[in-house]
Parts: sequence; structure tokens; C-alpha cells
Amino acid sequence: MSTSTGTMPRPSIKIGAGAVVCVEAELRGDITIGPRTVIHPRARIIAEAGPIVIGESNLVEDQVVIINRKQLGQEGPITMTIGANNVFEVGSRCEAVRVGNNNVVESKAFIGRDTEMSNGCVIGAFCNITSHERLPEHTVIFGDECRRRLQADKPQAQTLQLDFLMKILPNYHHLKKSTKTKSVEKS
Amino acid sequence: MPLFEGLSVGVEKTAAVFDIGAAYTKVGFAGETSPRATIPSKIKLSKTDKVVHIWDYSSTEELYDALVEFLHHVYFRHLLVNPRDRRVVVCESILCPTQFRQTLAKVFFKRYEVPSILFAPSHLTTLFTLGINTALVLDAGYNETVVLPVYEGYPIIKAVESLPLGGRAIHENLERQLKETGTIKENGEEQKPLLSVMDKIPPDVLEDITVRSCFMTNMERATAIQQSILQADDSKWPSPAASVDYPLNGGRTLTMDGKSREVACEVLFEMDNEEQSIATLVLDSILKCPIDMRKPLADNLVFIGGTSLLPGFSHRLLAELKLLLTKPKYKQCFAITTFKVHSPPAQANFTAWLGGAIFGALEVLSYRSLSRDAFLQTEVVPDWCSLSPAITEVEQSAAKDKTPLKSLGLRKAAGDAKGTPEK
Amino acid sequence: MELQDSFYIKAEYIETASGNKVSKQSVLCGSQNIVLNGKSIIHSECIIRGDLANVRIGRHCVISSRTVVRPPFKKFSKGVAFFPLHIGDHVFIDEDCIVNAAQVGSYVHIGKNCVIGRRCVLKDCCAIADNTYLAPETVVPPFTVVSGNPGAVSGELPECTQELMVDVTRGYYQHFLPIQEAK
Amino acid sequence: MAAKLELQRVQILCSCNARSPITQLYFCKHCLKIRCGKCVSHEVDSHYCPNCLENMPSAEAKSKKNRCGNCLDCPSCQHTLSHRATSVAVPDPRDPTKTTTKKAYYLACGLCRWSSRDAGMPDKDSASGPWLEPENAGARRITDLSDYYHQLAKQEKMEREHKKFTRRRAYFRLQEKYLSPGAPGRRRSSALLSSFTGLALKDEQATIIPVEPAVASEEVDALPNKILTQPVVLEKICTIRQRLQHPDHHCVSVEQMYPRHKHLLIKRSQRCRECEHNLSKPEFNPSSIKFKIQLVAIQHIPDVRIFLVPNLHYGKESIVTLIISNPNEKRMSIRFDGSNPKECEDTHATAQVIPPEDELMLGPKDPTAEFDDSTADIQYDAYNDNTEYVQFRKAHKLGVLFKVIPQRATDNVVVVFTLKYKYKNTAPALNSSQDETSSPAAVWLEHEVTVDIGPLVSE
Repeated sequence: MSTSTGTMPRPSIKIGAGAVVCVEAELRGDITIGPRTVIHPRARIIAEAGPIVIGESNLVEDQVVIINRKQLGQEGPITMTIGANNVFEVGSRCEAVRVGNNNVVESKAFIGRDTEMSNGCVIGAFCNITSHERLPEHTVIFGDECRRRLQADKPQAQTLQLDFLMKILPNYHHLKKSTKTKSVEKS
Repeated sequence: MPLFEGLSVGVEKTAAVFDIGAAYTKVGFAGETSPRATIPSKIKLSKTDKVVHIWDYSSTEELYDALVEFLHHVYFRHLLVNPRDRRVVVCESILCPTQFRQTLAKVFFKRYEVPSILFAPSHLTTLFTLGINTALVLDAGYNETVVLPVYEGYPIIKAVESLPLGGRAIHENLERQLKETGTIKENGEEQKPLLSVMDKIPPDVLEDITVRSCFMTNMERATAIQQSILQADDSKWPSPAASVDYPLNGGRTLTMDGKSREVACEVLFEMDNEEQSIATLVLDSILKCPIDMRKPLADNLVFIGGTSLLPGFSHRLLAELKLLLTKPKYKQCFAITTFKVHSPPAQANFTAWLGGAIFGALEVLSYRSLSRDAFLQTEVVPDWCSLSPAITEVEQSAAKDKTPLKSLGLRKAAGDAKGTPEK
Repeated sequence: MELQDSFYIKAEYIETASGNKVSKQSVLCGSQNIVLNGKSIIHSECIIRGDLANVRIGRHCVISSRTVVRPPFKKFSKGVAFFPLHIGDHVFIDEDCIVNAAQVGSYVHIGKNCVIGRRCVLKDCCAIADNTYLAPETVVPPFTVVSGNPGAVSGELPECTQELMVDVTRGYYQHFLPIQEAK
Repeated sequence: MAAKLELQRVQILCSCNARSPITQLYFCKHCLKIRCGKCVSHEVDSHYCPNCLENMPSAEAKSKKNRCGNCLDCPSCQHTLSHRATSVAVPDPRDPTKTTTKKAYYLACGLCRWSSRDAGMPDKDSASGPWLEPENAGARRITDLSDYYHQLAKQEKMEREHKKFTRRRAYFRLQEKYLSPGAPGRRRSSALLSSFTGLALKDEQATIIPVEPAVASEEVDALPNKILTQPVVLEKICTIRQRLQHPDHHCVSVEQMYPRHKHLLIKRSQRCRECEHNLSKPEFNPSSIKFKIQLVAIQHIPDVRIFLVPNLHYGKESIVTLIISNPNEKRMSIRFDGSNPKECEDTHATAQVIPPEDELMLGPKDPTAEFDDSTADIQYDAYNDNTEYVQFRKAHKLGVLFKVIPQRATDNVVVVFTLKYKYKNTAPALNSSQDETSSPAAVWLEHEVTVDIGPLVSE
């Protein structure tokens, strides 16, 4: 694997119980994947500037890029934390260091490093959010001008879809083994 | 075919009513309570794939092409009717350029083969929404504000007053304000002055900011603000309204202080070099009318046009009027002390349209309209301001066509009209 | 302008008996659930998710690079079901698209970098302009052009769209020629 | 898709003197002329809902104000709303201490996540059934006003009818104004209202029930104080687009927005303005892509496409290959004429073109070829092609060589020539009108073709 992770002690990947991580997904660097999280093939999770910790019951679809990107003049590793029940749809890209719970990042959306996702937010397809702010809870951003509105409720959790995927994906794909503590070699 | 057409003329279809404004076009059908659609007066030309403003034309051909495509869009995407089946009512400003109405008529008659058009001055149609015959109508639109008194059904043309103060002026003022005081927050944490990142604010954004966060402040505050600006003393500012963080797109946030929100619309009432504002328009217009008309006019003010929808607009305008009455310029001339305002049963941005829609549903529409045959004979639209003899001749023929005999047989009349030579 | 020849390295594409040409750099998950009806071309780095549900692609289709074709799901009170995705004949999908539609009719053109949301229905003879986002469950009627984010009807297609699409997709296939090795 | 074929580079001169690519042209079989979108008459053919794709009869469309009865648009973003079902807990009617679950339906937007619950609209018990739209508060008043003016208008109409049988007397002020050239001031604008007032003031018109005139007031609503004191939540204030969606009530805050029924779309038919025949008429079924009548140019006139363009140099002769293809299932003779475009003034030609002089023959188009995978061997020798002009022949396509001499050092090289072709009416069954001769005699037709061959090679 690349040497870009050289500053980190030892790249390791921890996969929680019941998580489904397809072998064709690319995981690089120090990554912790919480239980019951599903990672589709061709997703890329790259821990470059520090570890990435992904919580419980998240859904990461094809061609998603979650990257903890190195900033100019950054000192020491910064951990990127993603909460629980978040959905990253096909082709989205997340660089936000802090992502709360129950968020949805739709296809081809982009969240910059300076933006903090609180809880229950929806970033619509094609929306580029890079502003330095903490998105208020339940914000919905959509459309070509990144229009905003506040919704009454958080988006529904995707537990049913996760259940289905956990059942079906092992039939078609090779999976990375879940681990508790031991670091796992990358395929 | 002729028989079928004959039948369809017998049961006449309701007219289509258009109000092609500088910013928005209102379209719909006569007899309805609101327009079917209110759309920006822009169209994407199929030839160049560029969006053009209907009113931004440099030549008649350009205007013609834009109108053809625009009306195609209106008829086949919004009204969904065949143009040739319906008469047309166009609510227009009395200051509408001849070139525009002439081209518009050409497009309607030649390209879309409409049976007839009525060009109705929007100030007059407004009165139909009130059931009165006398009023002083102030139309605050996008490009300009036009005041026209109507007395017993007669527009007093000589008393028409206008100033280029409207939505556009507010947007320009807002842009100026923001360039001075607005700050942008981008990626990093520190606020940067607006000008350092963008030298222009897109018109859509200006419009949206105006609509969602600006307002017409009340008289006391306005006076205090003026004092403060004149004396360059910030302490005189009344406590400003809250500032607004406006997300420009995904990356930038524009912070606008409460002062800008309040001051942006002040441009309507700031006296210009000639001591004019939209409030003086009203008084000057009244002054140009005979003395016995003044009181009824002052008692029947109507404010229409999208700009008058600004929160606090009417209240402020009345206050300004009252204040002006105390000024020496008007004190001598006026015996009036009060003003009264009507509230039409429609939103101000489509009041004129509604008037057109009420009128368009009446049985007498054909008598007042310019028929296709009359137009095709001369290709000139009669106009109140044209004095040339050639036009007068046309008007006679137009008037002749307005006799009941001919106006009843709409489309049939085409052959007849061509057959009878002008006497 | 008649389409010009474009070349591919023979070893990088698999050609099936019915004339489909599929890049080896594409991922066809659950390939037993994917049907290509013949003479269709799938370019490199595409993902077709046959593992989620059946995917059927008609004749003479072109799926350009990095496009994801993914059957949509629907939530029910008892669980989630993925729906089969059908794509008609003579469909041209440009690069970098994400197609989550329930149905794509025949003679359809999807421009570059589009996202077709869940359970959208694209009828025959319609076109999606470049960089369009179709929100979930959008229906695109025949002979309309949809563009924007969110996608809205922005234009019309000529009556001869069917002929044009047949012409383009057949021409594309005819002019898509193998060479033995990279030059 | 036309962009892929760069079809706009070949433009055909329509009979109305506008140039368009072949895809936008029609061919009127009855006039034997080319028509384009600018010179045909467009008509509304049928209404349909773009979401549920159901056809709506025009009478119903009219009464429903061109809106679908079932589908609704999101008031926030105009995307189509979908019905969502949930179960809510309600107190059991038999035993108030317990609760049972009940199906409830609400509307939700898949794009901006607006829901009917946001607007405070109550859920519904069944999936179907109407969602109410609030009434226009001014409707009552507007009807009263309309009624009043209708009475006046009727009066005037009656008098006019009456006048028809009596002497012509210009006693209407309206007509006086129009007829007297000496009073230009306000004649036309005043015409609008004047006769109404005249009528309304007459005492004997007792039958007219007057409408209550509007009352003006001295007091108007002041600027609400909260604007000055409260912080602005932009997300809660309607944008102008959202406001314009709701002309019937003034909606300022997002809670006031309600969903509106989906606006219909139409299928259009085209009609030749000269002979009044339909050039294109779609089928009623909104999902259908078939046509009852379809006289598009691409199916009737030979199509010209650029095939091979060598490097073009100013003043030097180059040979350009154009493909001419036959739309018919019969052979077609064609000729070219490159000499005459100088006649018309508005030609765009920047190069001289020397087309083949001979008459060429296009092979028949085989509509079944699409399903036939084997490339059929056709006896091309039978055509006796002159290799001086014909580069290749493939089914109904013919590669023809044109000599081009660019005559302008700048801009793209544009050539103009006249394409003549022997047109046989291939479908006489459709063509039942009498004005067409029944014999399938072929006629020579011609039109001007403008081809943008491309840029010059810079020296």
C-alpha cells in the first residue's frame, strides 16, 4: 500500500461485529468500522491525516469516498469521526472531520473538511458544502443553489435496508472479516 | 371545416390575459381570480441556447424572435390552449414603447393568428378590481414607478408621473450596501469584505435577499437613520434589526447587517437631485389635475406592482405623503389633509392582471379590441400618443371594424375586410 | 457528421456470442442476474449491481465509463425490497452517471454526470441533459428533455428521435472496432 | 443526441427561408414543400399529466385548470410529492385506555423532505381522495365585481345590437373618440371605461344591481415590529418562486404553503399553414412514441452528412466526402448544383463547391436491416458508379466527393449547394385527397443545403 500513511504508527483496520465490508472496497490507513455498518464494493475510505472512526449501522455505497485528508501545515493526526445511522449514497464524497448521527449524504454530494455535520441532516445530490459552519440539526440542503430548509424530523433510519444488505451481500461478495482488536492485513 | 369553426366562434372561448412585466409575466384566462402562471419575463432562445430578457432588446427583429419563443412557451407550457381560438387582453403600462407593442401585436396576429387583441392600460384595469371609477393608481414595478390618476373612468394622461424607482433600484442599492458592509465567510473562519471575493452579486440572489430579508422601515426610524447618515453619527441609529447570514452556495456565507436590510429599500423615498421620490410622484400627479378632482383622488389611492408588496410599503408611503404636505413646496397648493388607500381583492403584483381578467370576460371585449383583420390591413396598432395622420386613418378603419356586425364574425371577417377597400 | 471510428484493445473487452462488448475493468456484481440482450457496449470502470436485483439491458445500448447501474429499493412496512431495473433498446448513457431508475425506456439518452434517483421512470424517447439530478420517483414523459437540479422538463425532442437514437447507437457499435494491442 | 451527430452543421433551407437541421423539418406531402417549426401552425393535441402519464380529455383539463387530479407538487421545491403511509397510534374507540394503530397517509417530498405534516395538514385515512387547496379569499368579491360589469356589458351590447337596425349614430363616447382625429389625447385608453360610467349613471337602468364600491381606508398595516426585533430564519421565509406558486393567498412563511396539483403537459400536433393538412399528429396515449401522422423530413428527403474532411487550406482545392442517404425503400436519383447560390443575397457560403455533375442513384433503404446481423451483400456493381464522384456505397448510403475551395481566410468553411432529388410519393394510401394526382409520377424537387465543413487549417 502507499506510503502516504507513513506518519501514522501502523495502519490497522478494525471491523466491528456484524459489519459487512466488501473486499472490493478500498480501505487505507487506520480505520475503525462500527458494528452493523455496510460498505459496498468500490467504496474508498482513506485515512491519510489520522484515523477514521465510523460508528454503528452506517451505509457506505459504491464509489463513495470518505477521506481524512491532510491539510497544509497540519500537526499531528486528527481523527475523523462518523457517528451512527448515516447513509453515504453512491458517488458521494465526505471530508468532514465530524459527522453526527442519522445524516444522509446523497449521490455526488460533497462535504468539505470545514463543515461539521450535526444530526439528521440531508445533503442533496450534487450539493457542494464547504462552508465553515456546523449545520443546524435537521437541515436539508438541496438543488443547484444549495437551498436550505429545516425539516421537522430526522430522516428515517435505514435499518431495514441494512438488514437486507447484510443478508444478501455475503452471497455475492467476499467480505473482510470482522475483528475485535487484532489488525487485519489488507487484501 | 368552416362549419366547425363557425360553431366554435358561436361559443366563444374565454380570452387569454397577459401582463408582460419588466421582471415577471402574469398569464391566465379571463374570468379567473388569479393568473395561471407568474413566470420571469425571460426565454431561452432555441437558436443560441441563451436566456434573454424579453425587454432587453436591441432591435425589433431580436424582440420579435424572443417574443415568438416566449409566447410559444406561455401558450404550450402554461396556458395549454391553441392561440388562434382565443382573444387576447394585454395589460400594459401606458408608457409602453410603441416598438414593443407593435412587435407584440405582430407576433400575436401573424405568428399565432389570434383573433383580436385589447391593449389595456394596467392603471385602468386596476379599477375593475375595485368597482370604482376614480382613483390614483401607483404602479411600483421593477424598472419604474408610474402614477396615473383616473377620474370618472378617464385617465388623466397629462398628470402621469414616473420615476425609474422600483425593484431594480432596490437591488442596485442593496448591492451597493453589501459591497460596503457585507462580509463573506469562506472555508476559513475570518470574515472577509464582500468585494475581496466577488465583484458582482447575481441578480437572482439580490432579488432573493430583498424578498426574504429586506423591508420598508417606518417613518420615525427612517428619519433617525437619515439624521445619522447626514451627521455621520452612528450613535443616532435606532437599534438595528438582526443581521442575516445568507448562504450564497455551498461554500460561502454572506453576512448582511441589519442596517443594510433596512436601508436597501430607502432608495424609493430618498429625494434625488430634483427633489423627487415616489411620494412626490403622487403629489405632483395630483397637482397636475384640476382642483375639483384632487380630493377624490387623494381619497382613492391604489398601490399595485410587485415592489409595493414590500413589508411596510403602504404605511411608509402614507407617512411620507403626510410629511410632504407640511413641506413648503406642497403646503401652499394643497387643501388635502388625508389620504386613503384601497386594498384590491388580489395581491399587488397581479392586480392589473386581475382587472384585465375581469374585463376580458365581458361581452363587450370584441368592441374594444383591435381585430386581426384591422391589424393586417395596416399593420399598425393605434395608440393614444400617436398624432400622425396615417395613424388616424388606421384608427378609423379600426373603429369601423368595431361595429357589432363585424366584430361578431371574428375569423370569417378576414375575407370581407380584405375585399372592401378603404373609402 | 457521421460517427467516427473509435478503437479499443481487444484484450480489454469481452465479447459475448450475441455481440455484447464488456470492459474487463467494469464490475458486474451478481452477473447471473444481469442480462444484456445483444450488441450492447459497457465501457470501463462501470458498476452494475446485479446482486441487488435483476438488471436487464436491451440491444444496442451504450454504457459509458464510470457509470453505476443500480437497482432501486423501496421500503415497506415489513422490510426493504430491491426492484429489478430494465433498460430498453438503443439507450445511450454517457460517462459518470448513477442510474437508480426503475425503468429506462428505449431510445433514451442520458447525458454526462447525471444522477437518476431511486425508482425514476424514463419513458421511451426522452433525454436527460448533462449534470442533471432526477429526484426519486420522477417520471420523464416521451419526447421531453429534462435538465437541472432538481430535474425539470426544459425542452422537447423532435419527432424523429427514435430514428436518431437508432442511428447513433447502431453507428456507435459499428464504429467501435478492436485493435490487438495498445499503440 | 443530435449533438452527437453534429446535425446542426448541415442546415436545410425551409420554404419560409429559415435554415434548420433536418431533424427539425417537416415535409408536406401535399404541397411537396419543406416546412419548419417556424412556419407550421402548432396546435394542442391532447393533455396529459407528466407524472402519472394519464391522458386527460380537454374538457376535463379545462375544468381542472390544466392540473392533474391525483398528482401534487411540493410547494417548497416543485418536485412531485409521494404518498407515504404510516401507522399512528389512536385511542381504541371501544376501550379508551388502550390504543390501536391506524393507517395514516401523508404527503412527502423525496427531494427537499417537505411533508404535509410540516404545513399542518392533517393526515388522511385513505390513500386516494382530494387534498384541499385553500380558497382565494377575494373570490367572492371578484365574482360580485364581475357580475356587475357583466350587467353593464350586456346593456352596452344590447344598445349596440339595437343600433345596428337604426341609423348609424356615433353617440358612444368611445366611438366619438375614435372617429374624431382631432382629439388624440386620451381616446384609446379612455375608451375602456368611459362607456361603463356613462351607463351606470343613467337612472332608468334600474335592472342593474350595483356592486358595492371598494372602500378606501386611511389606516394601513404598519410594519410589524417583530421584523425589527426578531432574528431572521431564512429557511422559514418563502422565496419569491414559492410565493408565485400561490397567487391565491399571500404566503410569506413556509408554514403557509400548500401543495398544488401537478400542471399538465400537452402533446402538440403540427399543421401546414398552406394546405391545412396535419404534418405531425401524435397518438393519444401519453406513453406512446408513435404518431398517427408523421411527415418529418428525415423520412422523406435525402439526408446529407459530413463524412471525411481533409485539411482545408485557404484558396486550395480539397476533396470532402459527404454521405447522402436515402430515406425511401425505393431507389432515388439525385443531382447537385453548386453554382447558383450566388443568386440569393443571404448566403453564408465562404467557399466554392464543385459537386458531381452526373445524376447519382441512391440505393433503397431496407428497414429490416436493423434486425439482420449479417451484412447483406448487395450487388453494388449494378449502379455503375463513377469513382470520380462516388467514394463508396453502403446500402442506402452513398459517399459522394465534393471539391471545395475555401475563399475566405477566416471563419469556418461553409459551402452551399442545391440538392435535387426525384421524389416519389411512397405512401399513396395516406394521401387520399383529391388535389394530388393519383399517378405515382416522380417529381424533381430541390432544396438548398448549407454545410459547415469545419475550420481552416492554420498556416
